[in-house]
Amino acid sequence: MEHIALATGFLLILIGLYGALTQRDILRMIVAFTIANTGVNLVLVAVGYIRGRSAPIINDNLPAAEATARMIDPLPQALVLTAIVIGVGITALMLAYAYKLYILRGSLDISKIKELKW
Amino acid sequence: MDKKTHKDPAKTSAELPSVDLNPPEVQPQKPPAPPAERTIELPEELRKRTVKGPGGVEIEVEPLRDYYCEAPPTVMPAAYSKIVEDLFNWARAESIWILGFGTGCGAIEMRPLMTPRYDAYRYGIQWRPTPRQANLFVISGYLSVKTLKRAIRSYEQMQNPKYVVGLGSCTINGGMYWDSYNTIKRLDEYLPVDLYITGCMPRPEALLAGFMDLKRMIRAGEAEGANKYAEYFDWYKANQKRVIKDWDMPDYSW
Amino acid sequence: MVDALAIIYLTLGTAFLLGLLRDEWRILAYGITLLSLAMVSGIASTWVWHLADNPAESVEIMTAGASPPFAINLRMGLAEAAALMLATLTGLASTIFLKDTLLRLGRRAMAVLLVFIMAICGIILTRDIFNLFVFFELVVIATAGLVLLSHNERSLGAGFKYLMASQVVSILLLVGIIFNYHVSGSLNIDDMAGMSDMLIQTTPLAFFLLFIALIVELKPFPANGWALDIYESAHPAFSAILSAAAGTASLFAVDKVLAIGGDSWLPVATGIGVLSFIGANLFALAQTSDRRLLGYSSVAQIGLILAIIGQRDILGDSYWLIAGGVLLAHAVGKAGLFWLSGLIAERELTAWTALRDRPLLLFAFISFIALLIGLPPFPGFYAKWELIHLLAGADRIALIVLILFGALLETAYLFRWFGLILKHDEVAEKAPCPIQKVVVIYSAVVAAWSLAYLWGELSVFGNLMHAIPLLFALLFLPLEGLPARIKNVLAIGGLVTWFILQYPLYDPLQLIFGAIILPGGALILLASFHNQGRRIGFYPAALWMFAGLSMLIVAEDSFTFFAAWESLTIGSYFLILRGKHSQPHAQSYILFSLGGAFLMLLGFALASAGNPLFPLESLTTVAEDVAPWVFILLALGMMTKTAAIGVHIWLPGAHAEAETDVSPLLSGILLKAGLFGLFILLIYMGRQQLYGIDLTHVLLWVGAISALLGNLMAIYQEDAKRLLAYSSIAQMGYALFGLALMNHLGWLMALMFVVNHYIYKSMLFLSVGGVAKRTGTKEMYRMGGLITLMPLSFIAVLIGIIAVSGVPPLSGFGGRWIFYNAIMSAEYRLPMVIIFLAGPIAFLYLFRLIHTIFLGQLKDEHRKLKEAPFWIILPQMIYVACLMVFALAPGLALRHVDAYIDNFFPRNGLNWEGLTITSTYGYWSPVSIMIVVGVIFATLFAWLVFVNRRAQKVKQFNIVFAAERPYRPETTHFAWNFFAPYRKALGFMTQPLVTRFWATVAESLHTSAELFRRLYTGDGQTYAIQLLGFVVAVYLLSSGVFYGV
Amino acid sequence: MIELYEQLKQRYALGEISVQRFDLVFITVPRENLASLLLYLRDTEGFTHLVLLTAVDWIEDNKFQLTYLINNRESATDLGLRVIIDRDEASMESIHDLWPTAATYQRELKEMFGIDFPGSPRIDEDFILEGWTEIPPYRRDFDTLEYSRDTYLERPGRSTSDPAQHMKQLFYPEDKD
Amino acid sequence: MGFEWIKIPYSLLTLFIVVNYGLLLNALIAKIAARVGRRHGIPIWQNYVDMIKNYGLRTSITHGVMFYMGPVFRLSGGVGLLLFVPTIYGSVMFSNLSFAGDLILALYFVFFGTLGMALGAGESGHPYAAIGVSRGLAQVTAAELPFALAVFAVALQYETLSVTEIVAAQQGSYLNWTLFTNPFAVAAAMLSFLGSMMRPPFDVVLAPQEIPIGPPTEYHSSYLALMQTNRAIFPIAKMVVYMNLFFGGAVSWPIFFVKIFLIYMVSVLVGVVFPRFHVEHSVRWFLIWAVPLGVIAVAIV
Repeated sequence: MEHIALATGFLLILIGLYGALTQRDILRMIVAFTIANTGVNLVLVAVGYIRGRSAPIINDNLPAAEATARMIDPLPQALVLTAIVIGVGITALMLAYAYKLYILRGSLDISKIKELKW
Repeated sequence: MDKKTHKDPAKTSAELPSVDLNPPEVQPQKPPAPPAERTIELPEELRKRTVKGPGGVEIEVEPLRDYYCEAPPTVMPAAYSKIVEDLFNWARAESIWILGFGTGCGAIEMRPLMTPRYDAYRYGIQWRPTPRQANLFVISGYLSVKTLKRAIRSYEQMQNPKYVVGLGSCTINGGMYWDSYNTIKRLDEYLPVDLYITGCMPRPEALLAGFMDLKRMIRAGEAEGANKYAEYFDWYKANQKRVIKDWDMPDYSW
Repeated sequence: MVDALAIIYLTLGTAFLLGLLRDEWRILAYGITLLSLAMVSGIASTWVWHLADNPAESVEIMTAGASPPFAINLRMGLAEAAALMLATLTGLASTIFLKDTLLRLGRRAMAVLLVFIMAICGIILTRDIFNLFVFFELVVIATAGLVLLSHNERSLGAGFKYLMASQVVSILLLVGIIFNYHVSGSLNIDDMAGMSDMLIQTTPLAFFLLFIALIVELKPFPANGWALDIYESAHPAFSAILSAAAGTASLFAVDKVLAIGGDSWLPVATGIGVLSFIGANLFALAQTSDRRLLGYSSVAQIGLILAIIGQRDILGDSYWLIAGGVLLAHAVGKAGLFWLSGLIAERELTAWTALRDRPLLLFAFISFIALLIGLPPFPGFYAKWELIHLLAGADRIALIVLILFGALLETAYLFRWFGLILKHDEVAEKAPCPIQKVVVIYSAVVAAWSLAYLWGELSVFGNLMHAIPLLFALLFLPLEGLPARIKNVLAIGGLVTWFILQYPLYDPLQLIFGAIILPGGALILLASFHNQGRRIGFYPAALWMFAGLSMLIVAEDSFTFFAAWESLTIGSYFLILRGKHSQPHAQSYILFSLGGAFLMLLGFALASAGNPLFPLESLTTVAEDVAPWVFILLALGMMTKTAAIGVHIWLPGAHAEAETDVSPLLSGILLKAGLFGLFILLIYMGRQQLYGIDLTHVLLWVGAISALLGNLMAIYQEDAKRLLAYSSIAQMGYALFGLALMNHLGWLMALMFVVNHYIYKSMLFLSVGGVAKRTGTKEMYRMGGLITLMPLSFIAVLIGIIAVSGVPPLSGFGGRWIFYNAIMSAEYRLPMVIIFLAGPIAFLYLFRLIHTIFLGQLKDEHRKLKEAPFWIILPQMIYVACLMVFALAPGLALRHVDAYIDNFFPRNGLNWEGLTITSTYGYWSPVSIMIVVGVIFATLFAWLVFVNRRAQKVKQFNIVFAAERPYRPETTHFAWNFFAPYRKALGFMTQPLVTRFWATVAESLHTSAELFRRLYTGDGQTYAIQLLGFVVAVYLLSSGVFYGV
Repeated sequence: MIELYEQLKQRYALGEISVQRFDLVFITVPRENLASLLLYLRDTEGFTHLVLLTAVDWIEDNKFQLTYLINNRESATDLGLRVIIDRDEASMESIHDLWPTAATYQRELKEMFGIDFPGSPRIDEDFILEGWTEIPPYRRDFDTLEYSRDTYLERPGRSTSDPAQHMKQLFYPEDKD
Repeated sequence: MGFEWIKIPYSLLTLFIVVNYGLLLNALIAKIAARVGRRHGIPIWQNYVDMIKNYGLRTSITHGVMFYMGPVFRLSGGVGLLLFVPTIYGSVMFSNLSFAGDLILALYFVFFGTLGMALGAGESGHPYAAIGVSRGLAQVTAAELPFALAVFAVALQYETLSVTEIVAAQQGSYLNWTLFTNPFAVAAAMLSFLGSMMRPPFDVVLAPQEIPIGPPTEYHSSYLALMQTNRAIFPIAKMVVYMNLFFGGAVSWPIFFVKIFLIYMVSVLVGVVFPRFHVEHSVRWFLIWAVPLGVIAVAIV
């Protein structure tokens, strides 16, 4: 059951990569990359899931004492937080690049940016 | 076969009327040469030119002065003692080296000399290709002005003592070309001649007879043409330049 | 000691502090950035200083009060400290370099730069893989930001491609991390390393993803199109940091992570590393843009270090010395070159001619190139030496060959680049030198030379910087300002005093070579007095060569021998390069010499079976199966130096195009280095068998054929110096033949040739050089008739050709006499036929040399020539005296050498009593022959002169020219195609087969580079696809490692 | 040959014909169409061989006459084309392009007669005479005997005698008939 | 090798005998060649006369100091070659200045004369002289190889580098001449002998018709006299070496005269019959025919 999340995560990654590598338009590529990122984040979280345990929020119905027995592994979720933030940073940077390239080149076609080669 | 050739119908040169071979002491006044239609100037490669050497230095090149030695010939005295001079004269007589330069129609007569029938080797006579090593210069027949220029150059490149033999009447007084516009008439005006061999062109036997006389003259020490050339050098040179109008070589080409 | 974390929070803190400043206070912001970077690099240096004393204890830094599985920990060992110091110092230097750009762009750029440096330090320190991921992402973001520093719009495209590639990498990395965590339960590298074999059994794929992500960060060869675009378009200062600091950090990360994977993954790393090293170097051959070439070069160097990391299992404790040496050399060299490219306006390699009249910057360029290639005394040299030896110990020959081939490619394009700078015809205008940029470059040079000194200290072979000859050569660098004549006096003094100092230590063999190299070299240097001006670059190069030569002959162990060999090669390369059209020939010279040197390196490595410290004497006790291969490799290496046939094509060009006083140095002295090497080889290794063929017989054939073909080719040369160069090939062939006879007299003949060849070849080269200086041309048919104008040169050439041709009275005949006695007792006779033919042929070109230059017709433009300059004539006259003395009393030089050879070949030596020399077959007294011939000659000459005392002195046209007048001197001087009939008869033997062979080899490399570099199409998506393809390919290829283990 | 002459007459303006032998005919041709006639004869009529090119000096009527003798190998017939050109400032078009050997003839004519053939190869070089300063020697107004007497020095006392008389007097001195 | 002063008059005596024999021999050979052409031929003493005449010529020119070197090098080469090799075996008087290592000296002394002649011809500035020298050198080097191989084979066979010992080894019957013990070496040597004697098959160097007598074009009077003395000595000296090495040396002067005459006749007979080779033909001819013989000689010794 818990493999569904993992599988969808991987599926999203593959879709993202496929989209990034086939679309000519830069914005579409950025969207594809964000899909891949969300896929990765989903995988991160899915890995930490243990069947039959609750979310790692210590409150009244999950006291600290038996927390380690009843909650899922909290660490991947912590990692996901930083991963998401970094994903946002990079996507913002890519959008800025797309904007600048559009001003400079007037087109968003990736195959037009080929002056640096060999 | 005895050395003396059989009686030859043509008189031997000795009985010819004695012809004065030596240049007169006093130089007769020559009629001035006719005015020339066009003047001949030096060929391009002999003109004075300035050349840029390596490092940009300017070099003044005057070919006739820089490429050629301009010293006039000097009279070479005989060896100090008579015995030595006789020995050398004997050797010079016994080994006469002819310069291989056929100037006229007589050259064809000189070739059989080296063939079995006449075999001049017996008398120590042989051909030398370069004037440096030759002693005898045979002017065989008519001498046009063009060939005279080359003959002078070859003669001057031979070493003292050297002898000149003229064949046929063309070298004596122009022969049948007496009225030709480009053949000289009298050889001894231009080169000191030791011996004339008559015959319009003397056959090899006559040549051999002539050479025997030449040997006798050399042994007697009378064949001093080279010294005579050196002594009267200006006289000879004046005559030559009178006839050769495009003179483009040093006076004496060593 | 300040806590290592200070480095992180200081830089991060200042980055945020800058945010608070007002935008106009840019100078203040720049000051603060510089201050923080200075403090950080200070901390790193104190750590290095502290850990250097007691390297054992590396410090663990806990964060958040908990031990690793629950918190991130960082480690500060000596390696980390060194890497940190490198990163921070490069950052500081680049920021200084970027002063105007940063002031233009304001404080945000400074903040990004600080974050970039902090991230790099983070990667080095952290032991937690997720933390590693975070720092990598920070590097990505900072790079994408800093790429835009350069005002080149193409950097936009490059930046975007970089971001795309880093997206793919971050996906791989994250998935890898999480699955590794899932299995091992911890994010800490040390914990995971603890359970590495369990990890590999269960989920090898997880580790693979982690590993391959980090590998791609290193920009490995097939998948690094995006990286090269960054290098090409980014600001050079930024590229410097990227290549030096970021490269180091990624390599560090890979090294840490590999601990998890265990030793089974090392071959994969080596494989990728070597592939990158060779592939990138090959592509660099076809590059014309300088920064793209530097990009390829840095990718290649990082690949090499990756390969070294991959070999750390066998490198043992000297791993850090080797990896560190190559890494630091790469970092400083690459950073220096990037900063230098910051000064050049255009991007083509030819634009670098702007450096030509900036000697200091040129010296910087040379130091960086030497640093990259690993020439002595730089750290790369020690590292490469140890690496090759340890690899040979572990019997990984294929890897050695690949590494050496890659290194040769690297020398090819780097030295071609240097040759372009010095010799390209149109010169770009002088490079501008803003003070802050130049200061940075000179600091890199200082760093380079201090690294050289440091690695000298660390290496077990003794520090090359302590060698007095090398120091003497370096002393001339600061003295470049002095006029050439003073430096010449200093050089000659140095050589002679060094010879006097070394004299007692020499054994007879070394004495012969020492006498030729040191006093002989001083004698040739006399000719250098004729140049005015300062002759920048001549004296350091010349004395570096002499240092190499003098160290070569006293070398005890293989390391000093090899170090001396490479330094004399370098010195002579710079000497050859001074000639006007000598660039292509200098290039082929350095390639052949370094190729030969690498073969020798391989030979020594095989011989020593892995132990870097290898005394030459133990060459005799090399293992049986490997001995013939060692012999071949060493012999080949040395024969490249004596230009035996097959590897001779560099010599004619190099000797002909060199300067007047450099040609004798090369031909007279440098060729003897190869001969000395062969002497040592044959002394220790003696006869070797390989598949039943006696290798000394092969040497016999090679010697004989080079003698014959050298002479034959010399006949048809129109250029005087080329003629002498080919003649040197032939004479060296003779000496090699004598050596390979392997009997007493053969060696004596070879030694006599060494002395003879030095004397007459230097004399001939000097006189021809003097004539060429006066007439302005080296073409023989343009000269003629110079005997009256240059009598002294004529006498020198006359004595020279009599000596070379072996005609009785002079010493050449001595050589032939010993040669005859030698072959009497030799048992293998067939090559002698070729030597007999080669003997008289030498006579032809010698006469051609003297006739076409001195006799015959004098040309118009040479009528006012003066004699050659005094300083060129003086050495020649000394040589004439030496030849006479050596002809009369060969015993002086050869007597005790003869005794010395006795202990190798006891029988049939020569004995020397008084003036006669007797061998088993006959005796020969040079003095009596000289007297008899002299008396006959003198009487005849006197008699002829007396008889012709009244001879008429005539001039040049008084010749019997068939009663005609010669046209012009040029048309009457017979010199062009002098031996036309001989060419008709034996011309077919001089087909340039060898030249064509080497040309095709070079051509094929260039065309393959030209063809395959089309791989980088420039399209970002193709790069991403290539990256993924690379990942899949590595996965498939390394599957053997997965399931094989 | 006559029918050839008739045939040529229609095509070219020809002068009068003089038949010397059945196989040797001379035709006077105006100067302008000489070249075309020669070309026609050479290429179509088979007169492939230029035997000689010579000149005759008609000093009386101040004319030079150039004779081009060409030969037809198959029919073994010779045809001479005569061209009359003015004597002073004599010059004629060069035919070295038809027959290269003509250049040598033309050089000789230039040196010996002073007839100029502009464009002919090496026309101004000395051909036989070197350093010749007089008027071209073959011209009839040049007196060779008088020139040779002036230039070349003679040996005094030269007497010419009829060879027959001389030999008779030599061998049979006695009979003085 | 103590230097006895008595050797000098002895060697001068040998020199005198050889010079006279040379002049007469050359004249005799010329007479024989003439008789082949049914000519009477030059008188026997003609060479003397020519020499005296050339010596007696009054003028001479000089192109420079090297011009003198030509004939002087040439003659001292010829005299040296003669004096360093023993002429008569067994007699102290006529063993000249020979010493144990003189075989190699003989091999290389040939070049001494050639080098000098080349330098003198070069100084004369004449293009034909230079062409002659280039032809001569090309031909001599090709001819030198078989001779060197033959000499090496002989040296190997008798294990010595001294000519006297080689001659000693060949005494006794004529069967133990090198001719019979190592025929290949002799064959190779004789072929190279043809090459070095400037006789018709290989006389393109002095070809009178093509380039007037090649190198000595500019030489005359006393220079030529020196060269003529050399033309008398040098062939004899070369043939002395051949005789000693291959034909058992000479025990007395009559044997010496006969053997030298016969060796000389070899090149004369070949010369009279064959037309002249170009230089490349002769170089190829030597390498194809003479060198294999030499190689076999070295191989089988």
